[in-house]
Amino acid sequence: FLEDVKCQAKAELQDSDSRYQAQRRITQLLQTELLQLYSRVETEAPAGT
Amino acid sequence: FLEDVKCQAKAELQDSDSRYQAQRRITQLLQTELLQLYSRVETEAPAGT
Amino acid sequence: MADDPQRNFRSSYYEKVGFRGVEEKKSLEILLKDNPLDLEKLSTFSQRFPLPSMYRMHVWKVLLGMLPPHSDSHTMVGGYRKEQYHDILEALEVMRYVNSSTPCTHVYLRMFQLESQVLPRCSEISAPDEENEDFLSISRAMEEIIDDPIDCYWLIKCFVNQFHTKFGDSIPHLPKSLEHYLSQEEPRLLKHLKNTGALAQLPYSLWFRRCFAGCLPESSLQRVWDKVISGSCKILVFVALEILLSYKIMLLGITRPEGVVRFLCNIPQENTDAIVTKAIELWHKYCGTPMHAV
Repeated sequence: FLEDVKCQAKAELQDSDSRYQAQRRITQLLQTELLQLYSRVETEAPAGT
Repeated sequence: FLEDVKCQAKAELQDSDSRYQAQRRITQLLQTELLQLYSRVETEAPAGT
Repeated sequence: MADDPQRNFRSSYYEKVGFRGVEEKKSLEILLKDNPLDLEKLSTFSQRFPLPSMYRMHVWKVLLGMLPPHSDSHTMVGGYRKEQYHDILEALEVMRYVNSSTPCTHVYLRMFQLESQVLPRCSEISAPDEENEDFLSISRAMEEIIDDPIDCYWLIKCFVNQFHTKFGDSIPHLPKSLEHYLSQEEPRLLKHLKNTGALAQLPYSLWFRRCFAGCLPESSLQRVWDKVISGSCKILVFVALEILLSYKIMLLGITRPEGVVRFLCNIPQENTDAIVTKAIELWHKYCGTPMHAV
């Protein structure tokens, strides 16, 4: 029974970890996107003003 | 002893989830920032071209 | 000289501490070997005895919940804390809230705001308000105490959160409590502070919201924070009381409230260890010593 509890705990921890990893990948995509957009805005800005 | 194992697992899960929660907040902020930047780019674009 | 009762009292006190210090350190070491750590016993120890500086940070981390009670989870959870710190910092850099020249304390403030979901838009950031200033003061003090930025951020965050959760409701009552104990210890000074209008203007936020960060030097401050972290906000009242008592003569000579405030916000930094020691004695005298077996 103890082994059972330990297994379950381990599985839950793994789930939590993969949720975290997934969210982290999203963040990294968004960060790349944002950096590109910033540089685009800044290159265009002089022309716009 | 079983209670002890459960307590430990619960604490570890919470601490792991806290990383995930932080990632979620980051994602939300990045999304807001991106949306605003896109709408800015789109308003400015006609003037730039 | 030998007849000076105060002096005799003091030297016997120090002898006692010197002897007991070794015993106390041993009993703390035994507590720290427990797995899981017994938070209640650790709190009681830290309320009753001074924390040896070599164990202070570890005890703070555990009592503040930065590390869980199970010692065998510490490495893993330490890793989580580190990841979380870097994730938040990286995002703030990308969004241009902070850069390499931003002071650490401001970085910690933005990180804390991000986690608490109160980060203002980058374009709408204004001068720090009172609450932000409290946070920054506590951060500056913590930064003096701890070198590692990851530990420092986590301890600030956990300290501030725990302080608000545990003592948020008690803080507004502390000035009244101070008045009460001052009336017991030195009614003449209380009367003077009342008559000059200084009582209402004492630096309560420096004392009770910043927990003396920016008022006491770190060596004295951490002994006060030991008591706060292990569960007492009442100690803050007794430190304030002891500051008033220590500078009684000086304060009785100041008639303008602004003068009183100016002096109390910049107290001399030489004497503060003795002030904290006496404050802890007074606190034990009025509030008792926690009696759980350690």
